Amino acid sequence: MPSLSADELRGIIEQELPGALHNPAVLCVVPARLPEVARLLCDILDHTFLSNLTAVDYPADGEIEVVYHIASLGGGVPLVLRVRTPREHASVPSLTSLWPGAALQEREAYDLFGVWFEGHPDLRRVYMWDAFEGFPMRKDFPRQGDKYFAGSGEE
Amino acid sequence: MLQTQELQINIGPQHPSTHGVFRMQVTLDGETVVDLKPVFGYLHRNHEQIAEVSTYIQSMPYTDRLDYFNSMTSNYGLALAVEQLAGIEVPQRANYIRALMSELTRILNHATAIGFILNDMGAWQTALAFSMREREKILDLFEMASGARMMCNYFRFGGVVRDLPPEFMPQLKDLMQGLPGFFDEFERLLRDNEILLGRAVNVGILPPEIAASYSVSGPVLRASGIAYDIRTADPYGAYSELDFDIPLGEVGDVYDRILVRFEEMRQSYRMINQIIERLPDTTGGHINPAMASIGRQKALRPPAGEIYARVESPKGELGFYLISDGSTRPYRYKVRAPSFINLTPLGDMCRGHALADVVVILGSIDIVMGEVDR
Amino acid sequence: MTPLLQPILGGVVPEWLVIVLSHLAVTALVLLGAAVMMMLAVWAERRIIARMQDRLGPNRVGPAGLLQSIADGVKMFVKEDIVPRAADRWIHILAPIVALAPVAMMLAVIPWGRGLVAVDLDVGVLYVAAVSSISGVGLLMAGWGSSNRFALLGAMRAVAQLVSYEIPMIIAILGMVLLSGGMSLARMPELQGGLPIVGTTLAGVPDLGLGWFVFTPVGLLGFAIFFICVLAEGERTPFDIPEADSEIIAGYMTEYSGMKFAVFYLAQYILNLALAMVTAVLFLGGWQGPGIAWLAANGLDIPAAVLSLIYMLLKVWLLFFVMVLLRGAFPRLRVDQLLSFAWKFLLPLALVNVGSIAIWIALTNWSAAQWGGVLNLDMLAAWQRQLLAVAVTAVINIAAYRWVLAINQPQQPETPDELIGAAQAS
Amino acid sequence: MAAELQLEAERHGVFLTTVTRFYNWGRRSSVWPLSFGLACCAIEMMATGLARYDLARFGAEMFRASPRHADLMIVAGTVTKKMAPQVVRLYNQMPEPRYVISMGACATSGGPFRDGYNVLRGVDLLIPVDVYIPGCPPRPEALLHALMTLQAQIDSQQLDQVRWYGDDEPHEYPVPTLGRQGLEIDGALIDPVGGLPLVSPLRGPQYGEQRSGEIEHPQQVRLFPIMDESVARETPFRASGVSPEIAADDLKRSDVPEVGHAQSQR
Repeated sequence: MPSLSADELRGIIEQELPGALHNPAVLCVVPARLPEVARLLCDILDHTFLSNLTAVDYPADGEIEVVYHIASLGGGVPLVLRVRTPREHASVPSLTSLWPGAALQEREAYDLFGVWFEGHPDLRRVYMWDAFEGFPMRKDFPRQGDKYFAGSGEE
Repeated sequence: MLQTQELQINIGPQHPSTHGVFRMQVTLDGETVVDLKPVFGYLHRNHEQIAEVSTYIQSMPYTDRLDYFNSMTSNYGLALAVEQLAGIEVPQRANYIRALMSELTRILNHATAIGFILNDMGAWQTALAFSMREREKILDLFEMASGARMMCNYFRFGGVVRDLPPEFMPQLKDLMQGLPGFFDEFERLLRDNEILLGRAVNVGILPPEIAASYSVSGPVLRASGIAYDIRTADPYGAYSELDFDIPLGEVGDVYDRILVRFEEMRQSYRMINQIIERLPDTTGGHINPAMASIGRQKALRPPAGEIYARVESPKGELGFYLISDGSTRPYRYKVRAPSFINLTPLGDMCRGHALADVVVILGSIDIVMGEVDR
Repeated sequence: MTPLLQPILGGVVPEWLVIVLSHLAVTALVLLGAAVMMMLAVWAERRIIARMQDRLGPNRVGPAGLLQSIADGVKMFVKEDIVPRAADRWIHILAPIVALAPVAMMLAVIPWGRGLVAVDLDVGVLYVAAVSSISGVGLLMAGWGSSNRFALLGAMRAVAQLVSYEIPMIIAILGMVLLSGGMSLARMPELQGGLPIVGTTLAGVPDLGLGWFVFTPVGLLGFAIFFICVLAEGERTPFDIPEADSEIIAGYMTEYSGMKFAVFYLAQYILNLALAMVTAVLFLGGWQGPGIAWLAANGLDIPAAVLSLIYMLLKVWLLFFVMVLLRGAFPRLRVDQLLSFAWKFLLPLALVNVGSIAIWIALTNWSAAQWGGVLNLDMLAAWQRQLLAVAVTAVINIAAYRWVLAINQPQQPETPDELIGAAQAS
Repeated sequence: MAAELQLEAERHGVFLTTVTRFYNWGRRSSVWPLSFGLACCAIEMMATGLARYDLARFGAEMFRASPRHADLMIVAGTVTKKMAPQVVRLYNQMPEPRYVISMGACATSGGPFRDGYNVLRGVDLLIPVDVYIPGCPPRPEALLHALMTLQAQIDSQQLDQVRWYGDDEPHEYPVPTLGRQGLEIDGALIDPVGGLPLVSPLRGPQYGEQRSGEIEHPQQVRLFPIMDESVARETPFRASGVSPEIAADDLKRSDVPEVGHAQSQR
């Protein structure tokens, strides 16, 4: 099956799962409906390959966005799904039951951004040690070094 | 009454077969693995955070250090992402040079990967020595083109930093003449070795549907029988014009992974021959003239937006996810590291096998810690 | 040595002292010889493997790097000696000694050349088999006493390996004992004179010293089994599982540093060389070779001894060279493969070989009366009987080999149907 | 060097000189490295051991997996904070005499990853280093040269002056633990994540001086600007107009004084 475009996907989701999209323009899904949408993609639309999972911190919005890139093994450009969750108590349903391959990537997002993945079997820190406090990839994590000063000094 | 007790051992972070500073917490019943938990982060050196406070071109040398065997393909990933984000055209000649470098990298990586697997099986470095010999020859070429052996930093947005020097082609042709002999020598080593067969066949089987659900990519996925290769699934650069096959495995065991890598080396050899043929007739320079000066590279300011660009690195699907806010620095910079994600099924693959198989299975995934931990 | 020292010291010191001195001298000579051989072996191994890997190997210390092993020894000697805090102190310290002592004891009964044997023990073969298995205790002590899990795993592997490979090894030796009719290692080479296959049975032909057991079908099979067991016993690739550095760091020696590590190292190489010597003596004729019988017959005992020593060392180094080549070329087996290879492959073959040897002896030695009238071979000449025995045992052994191969065929795994073959992609 | 050494040695008598020379000859001809690769440099380390460069010529190809058998630790690559305790523990496990080569920019100072939150700014903060190699990564020739430099250092050592027979050398270096905010020694924070290290670097043995192991200048810890809303950028989907101008002198480093920077105390 050839790869879908984002517009086609938007149409299909709105038709099959009305109300699942929080912000249709960028395919932003309501967190609670994420597993349904993912299952739809995986089972019906043949986008079975979770290529990438990451989080983006938007302190200006007070939100963290979790981004999923889901590809088809037949080829083509991967589709993008997003979920937004507040920075405080960030929590998103885990997709590990559908894609076991999400396990490590979700742990990474938890480690660096502090997004709690509900239903993950073993959500621990992956890069930093367990005793460590804080989420270093958030934009407000204290930073060190010349590079950071160079940037912030000019701004 | 006699009781048996399960033995917990830590393999790594300093261990000869973990290919760096990787650690596995293994629970053993006798010699059989009951449970295996990977522990990461011993080489977590904050590539993504550093990239978010650097300009786009400043991240290029850091990509060299992501996958330090394959700096060329890592460069390619970033270059491709930024070019797509900023809409930069790449001349045909540059595309061919890039494909040439990527395929040389693939030969280098696969040869050493197979060497390392044999090393993990206990072959006392001999196979590795053979592949490192070829690696040195390829590194000579890289050094000629880019000025550095390992950390080439050769790609620029819109092309490559400089054209191939005149003495490059003769030496490349020399190398290409020697390669078939090397392949045959290596193949004899792989096909007829009873002990290798005994150690590799039916070890660490990864069935195709499980491999796909684990998001495994690259030779590991193809060894499981799924023909998924970014070079054909989502072609980039010169790959749509090159003719090559995708070798597939049948069972998905360690031996298939070795053979798939081996066949990919031959396909890369085929591609390089095509590139040598066509390179003199390609149009355009080595870099897009609009991006030729380093000042342009530094001041590059892609329009606001996001991109997820993927290349087929020798380890698998290497993706770069960039978000630009219109400034000279990316707002978010994320690397989809193939070796990291390929490690997800490691525990499942090792369960029930002997301790000796764990290192072989790990070797067959072909990880590189710079990329796993970033 | 006593007769050699007697005329020199006879009048000066009492006789008991001469005997003690001569024993000490022999011990020193044997140990010195073994140590020098070990150092040469380490150097040779490093150089040969370097050659196999397109390298040069150690060449900075002394001519062609020959002193490399001495430098290693000096360094080891001055290294700090660590006993881990958690270790069982005395077991940890004693283990290297327990590992080295039996290995050194093995050297006592091995004939280095014609008349060059320290102790001509009547049960030399039995002694070697018995003593060589004591070192397993040392390894287990090392593994247990180190209080390190890798060391414990290594020791368990080592003992499992030693115990399983002792059995085919001893059965292979048993065959040779049957064939030679005695257990003296010193007498073994004397029986292997004459011509290949027919030995000394052919009248009128000069003794070429080539009647090695390895040229007979039973000897060949025994040699193969024994040499494989030697590799396992000496922990050489592909059986270096107890110290597989890519899996369990260094096995039982993981926690040893300095001199104690050097002692393990020394024990291992001396064991390898001693086992190579035993192999040479049992199967390759030991010090036998062309010319020795002629020299001895003409009363030139000392040239004969020197020549026989050269022959012996040549054979030992050839075997060691094969060991090094194997190490440079092969991956190692897994521990379960190793054990099943011993029990399913080597053991049946060894048992069949003992049967073959019994038939061999019956065909070559038994008179019609012993056969009980079933077979009468008395009218054949000795060499004819020998050839007949070769033919019969060759058939038996080849058949046994094929049978063992057949029962060891791995089951073909069923390939899942949905897996596709190589697909054209572009 | 050799003549000086000779003069120096003659004060100890000929016999001692010979012993020392023999001792040094043995140690320097048989430097067995620990097979311990951290990152990129480890690949070059391996390349040095194999064909074309062939570390074996110096008798140094026996890469031992167990620290108990090794003489030389080649810190080949970036030492992260998470890895630092293991590095010190491995060093502690090595028997004396032991040497350390800090291979590459990362091991020496943090290198290109110096600004990362999880990167140790040089392994000499925790263990003494004998030879530093610059480069990222150093070429194999550089590692060979480092080995030869180490051999020269060994040659110049006196049997009665080597550090490991004295009492001043701590046999065990304090192993840092991974705390809530960064590396700790005995509960005191020495290297916070997202901050600068607070200990002075160790010096090489030729200085005859040991690492203090104490926290220095705790009052001068530089406070770092928290990247708050003034730095946080607009989301790409609502980015309006052009972001601040930083393109012109992008690579120029600001001249923020390195106050209290431990590395500058060297």
